[in-house]
Amino acid sequence: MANVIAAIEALADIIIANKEKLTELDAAIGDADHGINMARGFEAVRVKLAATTTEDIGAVLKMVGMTLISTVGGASGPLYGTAFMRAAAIAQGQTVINNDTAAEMLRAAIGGIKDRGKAVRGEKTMLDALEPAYEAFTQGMAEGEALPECLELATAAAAAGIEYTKTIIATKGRASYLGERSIGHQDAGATSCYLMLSALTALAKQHRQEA
Amino acid sequence: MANVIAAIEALADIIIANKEKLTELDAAIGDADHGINMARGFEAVRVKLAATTTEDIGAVLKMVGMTLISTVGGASGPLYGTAFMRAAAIAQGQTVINNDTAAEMLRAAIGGIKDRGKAVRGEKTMLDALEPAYEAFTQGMAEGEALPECLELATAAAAAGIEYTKTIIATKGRASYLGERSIGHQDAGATSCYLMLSALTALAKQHRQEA
Amino acid sequence: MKKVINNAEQVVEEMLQGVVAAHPQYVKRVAGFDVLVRANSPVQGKVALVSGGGSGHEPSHGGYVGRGMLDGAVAGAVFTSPTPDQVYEAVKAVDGGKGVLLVIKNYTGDIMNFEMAAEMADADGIKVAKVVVNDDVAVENSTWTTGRRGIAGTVFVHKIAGAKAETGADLAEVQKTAEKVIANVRSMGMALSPCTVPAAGKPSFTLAENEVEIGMGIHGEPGTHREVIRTADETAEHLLNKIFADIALGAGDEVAVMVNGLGGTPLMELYVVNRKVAAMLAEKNIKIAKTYVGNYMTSLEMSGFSVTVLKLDSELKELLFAPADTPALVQF
Amino acid sequence: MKKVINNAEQVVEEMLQGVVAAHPQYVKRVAGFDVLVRANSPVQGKVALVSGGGSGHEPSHGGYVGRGMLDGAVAGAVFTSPTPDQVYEAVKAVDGGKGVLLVIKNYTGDIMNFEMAAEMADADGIKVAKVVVNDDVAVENSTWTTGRRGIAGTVFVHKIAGAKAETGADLAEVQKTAEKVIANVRSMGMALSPCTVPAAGKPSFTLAENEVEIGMGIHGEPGTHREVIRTADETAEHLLNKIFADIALGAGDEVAVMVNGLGGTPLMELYVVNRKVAAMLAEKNIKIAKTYVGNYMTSLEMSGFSVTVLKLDSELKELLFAPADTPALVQF
Ligand SMILES: Nc1ncnc2c1ncn2[C@@H]1O[C@H](COP(=O)(O)OP(=O)(O)O)[C@@H](O)[C@H]1O
Ligand SMILES: Nc1ncnc2c1ncn2[C@@H]1O[C@H](COP(=O)(O)OP(=O)(O)O)[C@@H](O)[C@H]1O
Ligand SMILES: [Mg+2]
Ligand SMILES: [Mg+2]
Ligand SMILES: [Mg+2]
Ligand SMILES: [Mg+2]
Repeated sequence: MANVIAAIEALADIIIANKEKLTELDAAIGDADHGINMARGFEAVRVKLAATTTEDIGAVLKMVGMTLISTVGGASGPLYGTAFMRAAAIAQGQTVINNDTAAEMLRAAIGGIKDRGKAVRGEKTMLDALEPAYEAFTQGMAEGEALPECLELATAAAAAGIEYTKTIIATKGRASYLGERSIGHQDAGATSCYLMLSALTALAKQHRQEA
Repeated sequence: MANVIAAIEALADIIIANKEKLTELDAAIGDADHGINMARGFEAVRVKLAATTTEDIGAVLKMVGMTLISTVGGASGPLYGTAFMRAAAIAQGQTVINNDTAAEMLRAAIGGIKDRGKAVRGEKTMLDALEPAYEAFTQGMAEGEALPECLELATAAAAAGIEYTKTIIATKGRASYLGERSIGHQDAGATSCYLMLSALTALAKQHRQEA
Repeated sequence: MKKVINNAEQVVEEMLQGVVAAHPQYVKRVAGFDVLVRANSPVQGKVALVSGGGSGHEPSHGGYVGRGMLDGAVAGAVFTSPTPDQVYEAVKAVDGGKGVLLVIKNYTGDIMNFEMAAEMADADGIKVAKVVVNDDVAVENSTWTTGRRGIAGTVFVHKIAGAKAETGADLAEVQKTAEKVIANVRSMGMALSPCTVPAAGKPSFTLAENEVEIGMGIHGEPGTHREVIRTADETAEHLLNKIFADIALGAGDEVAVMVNGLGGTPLMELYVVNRKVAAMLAEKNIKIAKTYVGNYMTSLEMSGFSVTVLKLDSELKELLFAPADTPALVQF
Repeated sequence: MKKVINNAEQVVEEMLQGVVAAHPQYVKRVAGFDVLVRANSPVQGKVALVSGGGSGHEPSHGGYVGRGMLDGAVAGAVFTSPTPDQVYEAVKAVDGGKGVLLVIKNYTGDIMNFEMAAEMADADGIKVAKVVVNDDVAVENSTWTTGRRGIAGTVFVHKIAGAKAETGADLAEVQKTAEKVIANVRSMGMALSPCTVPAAGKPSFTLAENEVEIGMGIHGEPGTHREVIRTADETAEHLLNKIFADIALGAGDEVAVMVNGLGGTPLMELYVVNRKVAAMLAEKNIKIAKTYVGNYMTSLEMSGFSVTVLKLDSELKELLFAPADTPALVQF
């Protein structure tokens, strides 16, 4: 995988590029700010990244988590912030990451989101993208796939997850106020999860080609 | 001329029928209420009229003036109210009116408007309809015309007067705030004057035909 | 037209009922009239203040009836001056023997109707004095116009003349203080969007998506010009500079400021404006004694704001800081 | 989007500067943070109250910082819960040794961010307690949702818990009083038109010319349903009946009422609504101890209103009537 700085840059790029789209998704069943919130956070991350020299993946992810916590706000700030902090703890002191560590980081991130948000899968949240992604990732590993392929499988599962969010009622987050009326709409937070996974996949593939 | 009750009814009819038009004229350079104000006043006049039995023209006009004063508000309430009160004073105790009395009533009404509003002709107000109307009326009298013809001449002069208001800057009333921007717009109050004169003319002609 | 009303013809009546239901500790209705007076009216031994005008400017003027401000407020139809008989009833209901000051905004209709009321009260032997507020610098104050309009600065007249009346001053003194406020207060506004008079059913003007009206009156009267919307700072600067051009203000002077919302403007935006107003005054070393930010003199749901600056002397300042206890303005 | 702003990204910052410029007698800024605290913070020997949330609800919450209400208010981005570090700074700035009560509106984001702040303050040894306001009866309060939203009823929590804190009560007592308010307060709103978050640049939803949203949230969250606009009385009746269905209220009970404008609604219309609310309560022989009508918890320029009813006991009533002195709510 490319270095962690490039990875975070890729996350920032895709989130900022999709600011409007994410906000529109949130507008339909939330309060029209998810893209704005996330873009604000990743703009701040970009600024910090410019001054980051360490190759310690854990240190960089911790910086990302803390920056998101202190700039995003809303529901997604604490959730993504906690997710990055938990992943950071796993990667502490490391400069390269293998499949196993990547899977563990994803699991820890999901655990952070669940601790903080008290949601489970099927409530129309980020978890509906992340949990299937994690399962697909580990399934790929079990089948002996390399990191780019595992990420690709995870991204595809997240894509299916966001489709799935259209079919269910929200019972967590702001969309839960809508009850049945939330059906038919895609969850914004699940979508930002999917976008980040797809950016990582693209980066991993490109990195292998270049290598 | 038809009896005074019928005359006042005719005034009420034409004002209420033109409520929107007068309001629109006022919207362009005023505050969009002249038609509403005048219609409210003449609705109240109508109610009072239903209970009026006297044929004393002065008494009826006094009732009209007082009703307008207490229901119209704005600039037009005191102006029209005072006009009717002054005309009433001239007609007090009379049940029919000749040309001379009619002219005197019109003159008194105009005097009332000037006393109350401190305007002169050429300031883009009701006076730009009423003063030419008065002059045409007396001119018609001088030429030996009967009441319907005199009224017709007065109405034509008022019609020319409202055209004239389009060409001048308002220096009285709410439209004066606009300065040059008031040019091109027709004065609402002059228009209601014109409408009342035209209703009286129609009534006078109809009355003669019937007679 | 989408409005929370029952009936366009009944809206003033129902509003007044709603005000009395909400604030019985402050106001009562003069039965049969569109007049609100203090719950304890008439207050003996004090000059009484009566103001009013068309409705649609809430909380003006009924919201300022109470200790330290008005004694009575007369509500006309929406944007239409009240009739003389209504004003006359207000005067009768509040007179506590020391006379009544009429605070009139400078509109032809208001002046004529209040004058007729004053004549009626005079005939009853009630002492009546009048002041005419004309703070809107958007309108040229020449002998060729009816003069400047009265807008949000009127609230400062209510506050300060009201406080003066509470001191037990006589009618001439209260009038003199009110006139001093009028001589020293200037305002100017702008609108982003029109409002709709309920009985008219449609907006009295339209503005393009990027257009604003500078110098807008509080009844939807057009202002000095239209322009493409600029930043809050540029707009505030334009308005304040018009005010500075009209009244001598310099280093060491002390002022009160009002950033007034026209009804549909978020408070957030009014504070953004106040930031610039405060900065411009600071730049000139003009001291701000007190600032009011909020909806004080509105135009129904119109979006936009006005800025008012009142130049203070020691008397005006002391009276401005005096307590007030009314539905819309309370200060210790 | 037509707004009186300079820059959508700077609007909260500039608003806060404008608030401090307007009300230095009431509030000061915690340098570097979007936090307003009382000018004399920290007040020793008194439990401190901190609230906050996304901006765009002005005067909530900064307008309620002052004697008898809040000690600190944290302003998030527009409609976005503030971050934990901001809340944490507020807590540190106001703690006078008797602990800090966080008044949180029940939104996932607010709860998580305030909780993280509480954890940070805990680690510093500051006593922190929390209450979560969930007065909006438009939302079903089932275990299958995140529960009801906090809306305008929050202002009653600020008022009453704030007054309790002024009595010198300890943190547990203030928390208990706040919880009693929360247990007894219910609200529901409706919207005639949407609002536009400055950074988003366009309205988050649209309503047809004759359509309204019933049960609207204060961030533009959809409500229970849309319908063709009805009369003010019918709409008020619908909202109030939803409240009656949720809380036992009967003859002899005493309540406080708030008819709250969402930002773009003329005060005139709020009073028309209050007329009906008062009449319905009178019909049930429920006594109204105090009524608030105005913009207390807004949604930028959204047009619409909410109705809040708070059931009082003698403690709540006494505290409700206690004095308050803040930029947005003053009472003797
Ligand atoms: N309890 C929760 N657990 C997990 N994810 C959640 C939870 N609540 C909300 N979310 C996610 O957060 C997203 C909304 O984020 P955002 O719009 O930034 O915050 P807010 O709802 O405070 O405006 C939702 O689309 C959903 O995916
Ligand atoms: N000083 C005045 N003298 C004569 N007529 C006047 C004067 N001021 C206004 N008017 C007339 O009154 C009309 C406006 O009436 P109206 O709209 O009912 O009152 P307002 O201007 O108070 O809203 C104007 O069109 C004009 O003809
Ligand atoms: Mg959101
Ligand atoms: Mg008019
Ligand atoms: Mg008018
Ligand atoms: Mg949000």
